[in-house]
Amino acid sequence: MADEVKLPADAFEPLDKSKHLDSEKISAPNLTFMQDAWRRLKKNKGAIIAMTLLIIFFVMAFGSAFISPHNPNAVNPQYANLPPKWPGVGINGFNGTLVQAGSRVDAYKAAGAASSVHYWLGTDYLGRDLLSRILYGTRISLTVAVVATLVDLLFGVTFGLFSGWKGGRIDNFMQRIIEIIMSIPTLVVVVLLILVLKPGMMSITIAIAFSSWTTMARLIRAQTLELKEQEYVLAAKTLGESSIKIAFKHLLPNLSSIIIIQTMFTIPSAIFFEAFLSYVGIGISSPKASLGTLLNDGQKNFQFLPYQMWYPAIVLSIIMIAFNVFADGLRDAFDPQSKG
Amino acid sequence: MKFNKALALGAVSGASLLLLAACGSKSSDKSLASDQTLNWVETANLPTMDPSKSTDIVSGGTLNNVDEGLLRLGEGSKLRPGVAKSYSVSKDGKTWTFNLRHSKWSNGDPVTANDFVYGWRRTVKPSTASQYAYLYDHVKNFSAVNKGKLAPSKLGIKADGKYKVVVTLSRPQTYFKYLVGAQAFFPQNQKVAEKYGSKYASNSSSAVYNGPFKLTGWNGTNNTWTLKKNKQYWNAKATKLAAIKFQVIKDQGTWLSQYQSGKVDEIITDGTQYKQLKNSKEMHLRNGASTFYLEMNQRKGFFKNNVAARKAISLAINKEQLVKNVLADGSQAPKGLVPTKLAKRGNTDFADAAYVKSGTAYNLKQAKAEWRQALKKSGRSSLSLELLADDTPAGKQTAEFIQSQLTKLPGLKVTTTNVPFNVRLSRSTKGDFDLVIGGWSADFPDAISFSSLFTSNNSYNRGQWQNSAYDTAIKNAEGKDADNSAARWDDLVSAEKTLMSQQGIVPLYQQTQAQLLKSKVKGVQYFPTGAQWDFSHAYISNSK
Amino acid sequence: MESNENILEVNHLKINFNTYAGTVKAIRDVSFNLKKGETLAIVGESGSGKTVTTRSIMGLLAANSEVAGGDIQFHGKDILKMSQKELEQLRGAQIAQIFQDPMTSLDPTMRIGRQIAEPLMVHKGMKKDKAMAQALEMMKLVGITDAEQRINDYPHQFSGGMRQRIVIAIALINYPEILIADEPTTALDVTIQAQILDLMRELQNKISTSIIFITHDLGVVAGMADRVAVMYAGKIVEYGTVDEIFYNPKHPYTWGLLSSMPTLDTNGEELPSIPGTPPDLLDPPAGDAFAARNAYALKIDTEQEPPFFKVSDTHYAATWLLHPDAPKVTPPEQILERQEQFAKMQKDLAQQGHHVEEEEEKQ
Amino acid sequence: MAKYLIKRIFYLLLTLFIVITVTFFMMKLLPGTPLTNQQKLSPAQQHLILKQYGLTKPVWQQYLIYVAGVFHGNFGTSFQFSDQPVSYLISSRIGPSLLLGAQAMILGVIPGILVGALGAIKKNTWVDSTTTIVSILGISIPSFVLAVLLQYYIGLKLGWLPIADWGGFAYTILPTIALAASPFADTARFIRTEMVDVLNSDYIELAKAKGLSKWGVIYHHALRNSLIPVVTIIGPLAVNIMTGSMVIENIFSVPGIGEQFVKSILTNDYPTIMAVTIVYSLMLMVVLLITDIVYGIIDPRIRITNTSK
Amino acid sequence: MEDQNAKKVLEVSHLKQYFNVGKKDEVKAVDDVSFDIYEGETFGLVGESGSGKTTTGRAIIHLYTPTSGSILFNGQQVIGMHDRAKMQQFRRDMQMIFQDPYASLNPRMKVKDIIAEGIDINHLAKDDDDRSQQVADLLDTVGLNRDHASRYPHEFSGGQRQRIGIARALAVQPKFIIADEPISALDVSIQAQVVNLLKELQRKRKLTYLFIAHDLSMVKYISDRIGVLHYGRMLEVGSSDEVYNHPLHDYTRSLLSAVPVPDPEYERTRTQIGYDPKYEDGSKKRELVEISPRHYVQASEDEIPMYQERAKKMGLEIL
Repeated sequence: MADEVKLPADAFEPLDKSKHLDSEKISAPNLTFMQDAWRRLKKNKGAIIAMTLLIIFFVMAFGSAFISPHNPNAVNPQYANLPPKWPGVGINGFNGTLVQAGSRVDAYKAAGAASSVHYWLGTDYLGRDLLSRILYGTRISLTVAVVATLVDLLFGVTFGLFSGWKGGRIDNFMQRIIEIIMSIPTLVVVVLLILVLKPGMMSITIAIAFSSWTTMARLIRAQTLELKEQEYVLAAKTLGESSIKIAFKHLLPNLSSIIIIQTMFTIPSAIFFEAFLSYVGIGISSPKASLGTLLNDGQKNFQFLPYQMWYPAIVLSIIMIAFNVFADGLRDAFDPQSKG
Repeated sequence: MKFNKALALGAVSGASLLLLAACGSKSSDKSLASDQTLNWVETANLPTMDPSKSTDIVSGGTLNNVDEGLLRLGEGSKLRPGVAKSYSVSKDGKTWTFNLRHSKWSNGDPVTANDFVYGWRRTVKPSTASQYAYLYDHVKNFSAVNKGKLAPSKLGIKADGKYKVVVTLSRPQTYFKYLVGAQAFFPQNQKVAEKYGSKYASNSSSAVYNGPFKLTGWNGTNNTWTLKKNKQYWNAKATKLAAIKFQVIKDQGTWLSQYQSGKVDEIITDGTQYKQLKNSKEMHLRNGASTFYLEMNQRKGFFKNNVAARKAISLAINKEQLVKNVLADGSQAPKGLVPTKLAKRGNTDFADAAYVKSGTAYNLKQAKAEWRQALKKSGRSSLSLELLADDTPAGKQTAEFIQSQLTKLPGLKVTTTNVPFNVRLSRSTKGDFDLVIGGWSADFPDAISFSSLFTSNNSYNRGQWQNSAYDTAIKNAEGKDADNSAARWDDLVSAEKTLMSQQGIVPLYQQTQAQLLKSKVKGVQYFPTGAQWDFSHAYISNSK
Repeated sequence: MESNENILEVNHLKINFNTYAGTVKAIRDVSFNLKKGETLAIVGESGSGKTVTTRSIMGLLAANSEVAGGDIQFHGKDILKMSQKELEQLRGAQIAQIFQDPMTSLDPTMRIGRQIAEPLMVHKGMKKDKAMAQALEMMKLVGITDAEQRINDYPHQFSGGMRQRIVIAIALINYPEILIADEPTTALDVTIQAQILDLMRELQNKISTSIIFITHDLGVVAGMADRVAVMYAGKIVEYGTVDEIFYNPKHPYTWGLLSSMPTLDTNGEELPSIPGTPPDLLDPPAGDAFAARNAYALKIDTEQEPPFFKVSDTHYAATWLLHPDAPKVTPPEQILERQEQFAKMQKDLAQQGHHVEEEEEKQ
Repeated sequence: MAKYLIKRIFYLLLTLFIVITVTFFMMKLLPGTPLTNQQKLSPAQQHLILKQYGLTKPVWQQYLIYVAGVFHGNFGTSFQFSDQPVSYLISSRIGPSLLLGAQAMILGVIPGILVGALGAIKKNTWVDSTTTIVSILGISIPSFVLAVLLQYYIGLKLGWLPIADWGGFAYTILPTIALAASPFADTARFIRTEMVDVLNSDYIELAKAKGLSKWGVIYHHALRNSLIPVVTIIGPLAVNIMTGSMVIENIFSVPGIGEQFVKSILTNDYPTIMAVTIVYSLMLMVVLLITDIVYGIIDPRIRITNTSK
Repeated sequence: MEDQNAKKVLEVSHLKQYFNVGKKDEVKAVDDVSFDIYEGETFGLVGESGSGKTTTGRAIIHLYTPTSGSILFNGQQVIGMHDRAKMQQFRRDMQMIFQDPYASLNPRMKVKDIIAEGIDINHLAKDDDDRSQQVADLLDTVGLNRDHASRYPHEFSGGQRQRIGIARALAVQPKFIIADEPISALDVSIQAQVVNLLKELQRKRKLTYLFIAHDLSMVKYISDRIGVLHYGRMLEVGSSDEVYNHPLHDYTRSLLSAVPVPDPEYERTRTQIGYDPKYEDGSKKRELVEISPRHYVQASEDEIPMYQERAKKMGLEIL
């Protein structure tokens, strides 16, 4: 069949061995592990949307310290409990009216507010702008969550690394400690800690960090046990690398994806925890607000002032969803095998 | 012993009788619904039914409906006869004699003078650890008995026969008549109490009742219980309700939903709910005998001997706005420490008589001026204060509001700390605060219940404000003028004026409860002091 | 035992995978056939497309794969066009498979008797008791000692070799026409490997199934295969009978493979080796994919893919070296030795054939 | 097995002891007393009452008395319920909590398994996305918000189910749903991940090669293998439910210990806080122990290693 | 190659490496193994999975602390070596090449940092330029491009990675290399590249190898002497030709008979010799006995004649 093909005369000249045999060439672009993960992450639409949302929320929450429609703590009692009012929007729910004693009334008029007064998301019981409060609350919630997670990360990772690396009796003992802590329900631990430490942002942060580091420590330990048998770690040992350097050069970088993913899961659960504490009554204390305290305040008046619960709830849910979706996306990006 | 003043409870009993007659006439009309069940709500559990140990409003209120003391509060906080048909007080005001009617416990035992003697001794003796025993402090030998230095039998109460109780006081106390209606002074059935020992009154069947109702369905910790009509009660025919079902609801939103769906017949609304529902014809404002106020720590430091500073704080707080826009639950701006409608002399309300405008006024400009002066006096340019308050919704709202108001004073930074009730008490007793929001409820309808708080070295005087004129006035009211009602009135009015003009404290609001009550429910009596609700004359009407 | 009847024909199969990085052309025009009762070995490096080929025969391609062309004829039907239901009836009944890693290919929570009996219950609608009885027979057949006691054991209670026997039992219980063995011994120790290979040969004789044997180990191929197809970078580059491939290879890649493996007799300073690494199938090179590693590459190799050149009726190789215009090249020394042996074998065979004729004549 | 059990129970008791000790001393750091009426009492009277509660003794004595008490089931007397031993308080209130917890566990786990499995089977389709969104919503909405919504719309607006209170199955439905949301979401996510892993495993490949139908493969092999590890998350789910119950019981006026715990936090009722902490920890430890044992029983790999050695 | 007078670089005697000592799941991974390695030679260690060959290698290079026994490297006791300087020298003199080309390189490090790890630890580079130069030279040595230095391991194929691993080991200029199954994870066409490289390096750098593998033909090809491990015990030691051509122990014979050969003719006739582990059942005390010169078999006193008989039959010189 091949014989029919007409071929040029020089087709059968042998190639110069030294030239064409460059088989060590790598054609793929030079990508780091992180770049590669980022490339995979970019393909995951959900994760990218979630990440964008998170960035927006972070920017808005932390940017609101500088630009905010109102001072979140400015009390304006005569404008208390005003519903959302958007300039030029006539739809119920956004026009400053609410149902009072069975009939719809213009709450702004009733409060004697000038027609130029607009609260985009309404006001709370002290007449504070809810939008500013939510931004501010988001900031506090995120701060508590992020700081708690960082503390938990620092402690959990160190604990897990040490336990896994040392192994043997030390590991056994350290695992017992974790088991004991884990057999006390988290909320109870947090409550006890907060009671002892006196309620406040600091103690809530510490309490949340204290109750969540065990998960991180266990994950890191399990992974460390696996990593320390990896041949590149053994190779470093045979070269005489010290344990500390192995931890920083070999273990930590390879634990980073687990740490990042776990962090992404810890942050929302910390936000959630803070919300629970607020409900129980030992959360962030006023005039500081968190999404949890806003929700807790809002749910009391849900029947009459539903917007006071809906908006913080929506913001909280979006943040939670975004963190979860983003974390899922990161996991798939870092660990392509599990995606199948 | 001579009895100079033999009161037959003329006017008082007459009023009650009138009231009873009125009820009776209503009950005979056809509007009585067939189901005489009232559904009531408590926000906390019923912790005990032991009259000696009851300290909270839930048990106090329940006891008041299932038990009865010597006398009983009636409409308008006037006294009605209880187990005592009549009483008399000796000329020196120290010996009180009560004549008991023949009435029965719910188990059929007669209620005798001995039940009172037993109950009172039990409350006072140290092993009971009653927290309300202090109400007995005018009763002879109370202090020694309560400390275990004297036998309980030495307490100034004895039975004179089966149906006469004689009480000896160590010093006169005109308002003792109110105290004997409180639960700490209720009779207790010795047989039953001893039978159950430590389990006495720890559930509905380990106690007996001598009041209009008896308690059923309470296992000691559950969220529901029922008061059923007590057929053994001496005035049982006046009781219309067959049952009052109690339910504990701790969530305000749930409560409203339950009320709207008709599952419960009443709700004490919070601020938002009140604002929405205040025009409802079911809305009733229940004027309370409690005042909330701000105390400033004067043990040392800034507020000590600094009237300007204290005045500045008071003037900077807009109490009207606090009650109207922040609390917005029907509470009123205060006139002073003593709430309105607590005590009256003739037609003059005590609060009006002792009103000092500057003590509760709002004037930010003046406040700033006073504050500058105060700062100058203490040689400071700025100040940071911690405001301690309860972690209840009202506590938080008030604290936040006050914080926002005080921040307007030049150079003042206020941080708030909200803590549980107990913690707030501990810290304020220790003086571990700069500013603290506290409150007081009268135990009985007399101004002294408030006025006695702020004498020097009184342990309830958390701020430790000290004023010798005030101390003298109170001392006179409790001492030399105790039996002279006009002089005593004047003493108390002048004390209150001193307190307000010196701004020893800053009154914030007088608590009012805004209650929605289904219109079919009639005849529920409300008292600002002591037990809040009396159901003995309540009924469910047919008409809407 | 062999016949010329093709029971499976793979024609111009092309399969792509869509990955994050792009489209991987895993199979680039593969054709071969399988005859009844024979063992066809497919040899190649990892990533050469061996496994993908077999998965397409089982109708078990991954979700991100795409058949870009070709067909797979089995009993006159194209497997690639079969419905899910038809495929299910095929699998485990007419075509069965043995997987590489016996440690992971058994359900850890199911008793092994049940796992062996499952295909019977699925395909023959057999009741459990009867199926279990047959499973027990099969366990004995594949050499599991104390089968009666062990039928209710779980996989983790068996060693790797025993597990692979169980996997074989599962595959063979319905006497399939085709058995696909995908590196069935790679994960095993050499002594166990020998046992398993013996078992497979023995069972093939008993139940006369055709085997597609996937491996990268030429030693195993030498012992197992009737015919061999050598794959490189998603293509078959040479195929023929086992003797033709081992003793008269024509493709330089086959040369490289054979000569880079030391035998127990090999000594010397340097092993002949294939330089470099296989191409990236995300972006296969123009022309012959092997050109970059081929010491005998011609200019045309970089421009045009070589077609198959016929060596014998059963032997074809896709290399321009077989083109009549191509320069004659000298294969590596080891290959020359092999070719010598082949020539000798051919001669022997001819003589033997002659001999047989003579004998026939005698009779 | 017996040896293993004894060892585990020993660790359980040790943990319990540590929990008791730590809680006790933490509580001792806190301000507050049983005196709800403290502000009207003189210091002498206060001392008298504290003596009744045994709070005037040195802390180490109080500790020994407490520990001895706990092992006899005596947790002291509640500060709120002056006549009720805390042990009675808990025993009389634990029923509704356990009932709700059990119902929520069932309502969470079973639909969670179904939804999670469905997501894994239909991986990367709209079904998967939908189930993922549903399960993420489940963990994204605080249970007290969900409770308020259920109460308002289903209880009040539609009037289908009781708004609050306790007394019969109908009363348990809304709180159960509110409590089950989070365990449902957790289970669904867990099962999905497990099942995706299982579906990628070699033995599923072999099962397919046997000619089992898609659902046959799932039913006989994938489901069983991905269900076994669910046992390991029962403990965390129980914690979840305990946490949720504190809030849910409050909103629905359920007479359980969660509600009481919140109340005791707000009133500094330390004997109750301590006791509930101990009871919660004990419950969790028992759940963890049982799940470990059950896991050993249902997973043949673990079972054998336990019995053979 | 074999030089009777060559210096013993490594002397392993009665090495025991147990895991989980005293527990129920005690594993005797290496159980009383003794052998010597001479300067410049390649000693092959063969055995099936679980035979303890990797453990032996790791115990020698001090990754594990042996349970008992002695390991002398250049006359120095390695077990329990505490002197920092000596330890560092040991770490430089002895290096290891690992089995899995995917697990043996830290995926988060650039190739140059991987290779330079030993240089950094031992401060072998004067400055950054020197370091880069050394890395480039090493890449050259193992046949990789210099510009590969800034890439990450995942961009390389298995064979290339294995060469990076070799470069890393070479960076500290070792004298002795333990190659732990360095080619078993590689494709056939790549294996030869690596083996050739190892051989070339040995020649150029005068290296001594301990070559661990389960691929008998490759071990045979590369090794001067071979030790056969089974269940943690050394069954036979001898020159590679002798062990392969004249195996004395039943296990060695069985093992060799199982090796598939890429020769169909041979395969058609090959029969596997079964193995009955009666010669290592633990009922007797067995030690390595020199049956013929430098050819040792594990035997008990009473088994020696039997092995001598075998050796005689094979035409070996008997001691």
